[in-house]
Amino acid sequence: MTLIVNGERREIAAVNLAEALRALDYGDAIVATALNGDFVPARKREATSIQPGDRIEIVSPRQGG
Amino acid sequence: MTLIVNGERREIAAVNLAEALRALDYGDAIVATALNGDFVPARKREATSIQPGDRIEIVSPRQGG
Amino acid sequence: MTLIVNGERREIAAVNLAEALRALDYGDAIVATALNGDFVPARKREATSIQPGDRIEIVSPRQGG
Amino acid sequence: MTLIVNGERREIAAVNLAEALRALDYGDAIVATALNGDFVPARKREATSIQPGDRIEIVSPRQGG
Amino acid sequence: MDFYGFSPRSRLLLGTSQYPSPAVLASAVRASDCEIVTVSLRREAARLREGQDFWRLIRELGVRVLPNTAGCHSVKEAVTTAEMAREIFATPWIKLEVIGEADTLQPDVFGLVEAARILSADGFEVFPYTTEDLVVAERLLEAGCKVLMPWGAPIGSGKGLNNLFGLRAMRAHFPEVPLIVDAGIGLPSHAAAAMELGYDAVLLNTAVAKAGDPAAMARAMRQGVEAGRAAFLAGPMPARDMAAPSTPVLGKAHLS
Amino acid sequence: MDFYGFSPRSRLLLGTSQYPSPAVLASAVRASDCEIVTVSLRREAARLREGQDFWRLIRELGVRVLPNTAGCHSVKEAVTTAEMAREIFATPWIKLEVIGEADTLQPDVFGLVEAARILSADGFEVFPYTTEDLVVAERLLEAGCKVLMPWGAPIGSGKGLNNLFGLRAMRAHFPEVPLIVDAGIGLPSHAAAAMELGYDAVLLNTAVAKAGDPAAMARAMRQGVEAGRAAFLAGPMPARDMAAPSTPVLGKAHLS
Amino acid sequence: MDFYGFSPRSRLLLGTSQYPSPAVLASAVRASDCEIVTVSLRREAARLREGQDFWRLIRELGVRVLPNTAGCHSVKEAVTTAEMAREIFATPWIKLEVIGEADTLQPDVFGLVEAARILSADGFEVFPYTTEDLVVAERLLEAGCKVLMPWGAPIGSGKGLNNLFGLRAMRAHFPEVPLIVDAGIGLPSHAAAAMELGYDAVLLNTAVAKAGDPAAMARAMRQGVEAGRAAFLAGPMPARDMAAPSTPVLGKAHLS
Amino acid sequence: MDFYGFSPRSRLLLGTSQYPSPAVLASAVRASDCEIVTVSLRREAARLREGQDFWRLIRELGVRVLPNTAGCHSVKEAVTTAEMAREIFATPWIKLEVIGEADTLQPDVFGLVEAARILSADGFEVFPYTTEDLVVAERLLEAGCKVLMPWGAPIGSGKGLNNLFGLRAMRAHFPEVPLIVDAGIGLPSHAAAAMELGYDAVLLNTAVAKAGDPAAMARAMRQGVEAGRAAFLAGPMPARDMAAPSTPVLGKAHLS
Repeated sequence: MTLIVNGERREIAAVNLAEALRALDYGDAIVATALNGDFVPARKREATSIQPGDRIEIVSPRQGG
Repeated sequence: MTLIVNGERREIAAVNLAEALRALDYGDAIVATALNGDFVPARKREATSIQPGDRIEIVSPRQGG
Repeated sequence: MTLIVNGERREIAAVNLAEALRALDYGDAIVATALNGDFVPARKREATSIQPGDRIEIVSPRQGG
Repeated sequence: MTLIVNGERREIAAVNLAEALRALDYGDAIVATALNGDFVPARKREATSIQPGDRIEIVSPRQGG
Repeated sequence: MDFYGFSPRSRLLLGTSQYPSPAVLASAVRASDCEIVTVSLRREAARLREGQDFWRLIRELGVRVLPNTAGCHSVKEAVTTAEMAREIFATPWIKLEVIGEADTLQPDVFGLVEAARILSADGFEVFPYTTEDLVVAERLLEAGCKVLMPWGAPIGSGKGLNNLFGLRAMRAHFPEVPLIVDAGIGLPSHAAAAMELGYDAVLLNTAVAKAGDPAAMARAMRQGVEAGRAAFLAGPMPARDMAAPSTPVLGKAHLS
Repeated sequence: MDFYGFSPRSRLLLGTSQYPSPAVLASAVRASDCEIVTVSLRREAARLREGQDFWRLIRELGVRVLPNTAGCHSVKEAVTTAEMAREIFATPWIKLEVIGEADTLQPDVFGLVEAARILSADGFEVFPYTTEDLVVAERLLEAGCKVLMPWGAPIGSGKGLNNLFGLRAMRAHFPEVPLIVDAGIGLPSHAAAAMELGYDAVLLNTAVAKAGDPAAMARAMRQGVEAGRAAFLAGPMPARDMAAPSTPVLGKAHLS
Repeated sequence: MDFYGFSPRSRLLLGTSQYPSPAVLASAVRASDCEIVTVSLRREAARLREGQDFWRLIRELGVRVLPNTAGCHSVKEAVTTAEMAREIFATPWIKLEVIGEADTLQPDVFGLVEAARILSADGFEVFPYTTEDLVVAERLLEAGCKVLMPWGAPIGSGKGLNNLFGLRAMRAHFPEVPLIVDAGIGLPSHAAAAMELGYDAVLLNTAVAKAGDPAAMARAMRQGVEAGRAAFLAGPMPARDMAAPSTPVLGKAHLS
Repeated sequence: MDFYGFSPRSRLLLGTSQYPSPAVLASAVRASDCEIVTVSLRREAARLREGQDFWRLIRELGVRVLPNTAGCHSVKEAVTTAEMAREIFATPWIKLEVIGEADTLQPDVFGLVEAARILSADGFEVFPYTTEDLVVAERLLEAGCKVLMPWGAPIGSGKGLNNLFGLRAMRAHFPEVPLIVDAGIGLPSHAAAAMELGYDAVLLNTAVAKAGDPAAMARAMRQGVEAGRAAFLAGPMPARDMAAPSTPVLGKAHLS
């Protein structure tokens, strides 16, 4: 189905957020996730089902002031 | 009855705010009034009944910065 | 003879500063004069003889801060 | 004879500056000297004769900013 | 410059407090040539009737009054005071002060915005005494304010413009909003500096009232405000670090 | 205020250089209401006779002239220039500039004192362009100067008062000597600040001549000078760190 | 100094952004001797995995991280960002930025207080990036903040302390609260001045990252912070207007 | 940095006067890590011999001494004092003070240049205590000085850098001459600011001697000087009026 991942349209076969991350090939990368603007903790990704059109944000540590 | 007028305890015989002002001898002085912290317009003073212990504030123009 | 007038080489026939000013066509212009760096008052121009190579400065009022 | 030593009147028997310093009991103290406002190097103290009323300044190291 | 439909000629607003006498106050107001003075409400004693005399004096001066809510620390107090002021002074104008801190008398920006919203909705024309905070300013405009009055320095301090950068940024950010520097002005050079920044007007009180000669200081402040405004409009030269000869170098005589 | 026997009404002195046109110069001088303008001497070409027209213009303005020795870097140059100026302008007054450094156009205080001594001895009435150095000032007074003109900032910089401390100390040190801040003024608030320090007058040029509207800026400077002087005389309040309520606290209604 | 139970030895906090390279960042952090660095969260691309390398670098430096919510303009954004940061960085600390205006990057004090309340209630330890507004500061403390970070000047401006008066008042008003000057520091003298006011620490980034030699500037900032703190504790002399001889006058030889 | 052939490691010079006790002086000198201290000459009483003990103390500290001519108001006094100092301290170095005014203790620039010429001709290595006057500086260099020591503010005032513009211009005008800010420094931030301007060193006394804890303040001043110098060498960012995000904007998550 079609998801918006970090602002880009992607075609992914997945029923929950954890699968989506695997499908997107993030493997064991240290990332945090938000679904449609709400934070989804790592431990809840399996239990968090996703729908076509969902907006997923996947972030990681970066420089900051 | 006993009222708190501008912070001072006063004994006054009056059933409404207008009477109270007269009893307090304000006559035609230009003042604005508040009853228990709420503004009471001049035109509503007759209709505003007062109870023992009511707090009445009577103010007039003064210097300001 | 050759004089340096306001920084420019000029050929003038004159024996004193007053003649030089006339020869230079200053007529009745309001000017002050210096000869070789020294002030020469108007009243002394006739009496101030000049030599070839003399430096004459002729100035007039101008904007100033 | 009478000398002005560091601003104070003193009675001293001495013919030169070196003797005066000894008479004043400066012994081997590290000091510099001036006679009547002029510097007198240590090596010239013996050769510097003094007169009644001479002003002698005797200074030493001190705190400074 | 438009204060809720009124366009004063004078860009100086004057407070009426702390003068040695009513006569001195009157002379200072006249000397300032101001058209707007700030006033307040205080408790009236039936026998004394101080307020009646003061009010007569002000009316005789023929100036507009801008009533304040000085000393109010809560939204409720400020709103009730504003309502009483509107009735007595018969004007929708209110200089809204919601004081948040006793030492600096700085505004409580939270209470200020809330009170401004309530009063604007009720038909008041609010002149909020605020800080140079741009976000607070935005909120005040959203609340319905059409004039802003950032402080120059704490009330009565006479320190001038404590945060020149902040005031400059505020002017740049709100080119169209009437901005009045309120409080902190101690000298005409402070008032002129505020106007040179492009501010529309200056409101002050203590510097005039507490001067040795209030009327003379009022006149001086008036001139400072006019000077600063005129300079702003005249297009000042840009400042530069190095010198530039004012007298022409060209044509200088060689006299050595 | 006494400048060698002349006591002007106006405390602003204006330079005549760098204006877009003679007409603008004239309008600025009139708008400034000044009574003293600075002028200089430059080489005159027989054909052009620029100087003649300029001089006519100045005379028509009915102001006193204070000729300067701008651009002179040596005592000799300055003295000769002064002598020529005295003849042409028929005045003993001379604004004595002995420039010591090109980037800041600061005075050469050594040449300045020497030239001041020579000129004073010769009957000139010297207005020395100097720094805020108190010892130099003492020497200038010893040399015969009865007026001192410390700089505010480099000529033409428009930076205002670079050394407020030094200028304040100078005023305190010479309470009786007429002191004029000369050079560096860029805005009316600068001029007002100089007068608030107790200076007797301000001399400026570039800030007016280079303004978008010179006449308007001249008027603004005049007001700034008047405002600062009036404030100085009116006895300003002392500045304080903390706030002090302007509106009386006593009698405030309790509305909570 | 106690930041939610952690008492760092170093009073300098350093940002990790804008360095020419990771190696330069590392050398600057080491040179600064700081124990706390700020970091952020940004989108991670599966292939690039930039974040993984950056995070490894930071962990190797052995410093605590203070994640920020930089760039968030709404409470919701800031809160969600904080939640993601807490999971990734495994710390309850959050430098809370709710930006209210683009030109100055000043805080939105309304959103800031609201977000601080939500996050504090949720167990976060909030370091709010705020202004010198005392009332906002009170609200932040009520919201649960135990540290405050007022700005010195706009982020990245390097202007130093724009409102010295406001910062001094804030320190006086909150003698017990850990106060960190965050943003605007451009030079060690700025950092020292902040500490001399009695501030507990300084947080900066651009001045180091954009210096010609970031590591050297980091060391300089560290020294500036230490110098200012030491001076504050040492009890500085009071400044005075007039001079006072340092060398004793007594006992001076008379040599004239 | 070369002071007549000596290139100190430390850029802080310390005065030895006004300390609570010799022991505190010693600890402050050590804490400052300075290599040069200023000393003076005063009348010695035969019985007391104060000077002998002081001199022993200084020698034990293993620092170079820079004798001053403090309190001298005439060229003659200063020259004779210098001659006595050279004999006692066995050094050609002399901190030349010719005081011109009692309230500010400012130099008499005329006497200063004359004395500098006499002493330089006689083999002295002169460190003149001067102002920021560029022309005076030129004369001092012509007189033989190879180091200049402009004041920051009046001796003992602790006001810092009164004329930042003048000091900046002086550094720009004499890029090669060793310049030491002498007098007026009250806090490490002042010392750092002087070094950030590019000055070579700082000389101070009162701020350390009169601090509650002189040794701690000496250490703080040392750090301030080092910080300012390091920043100057590191190439500081240019200051800017508007803000610039330190945290990257790119890649920010969209969470609304």
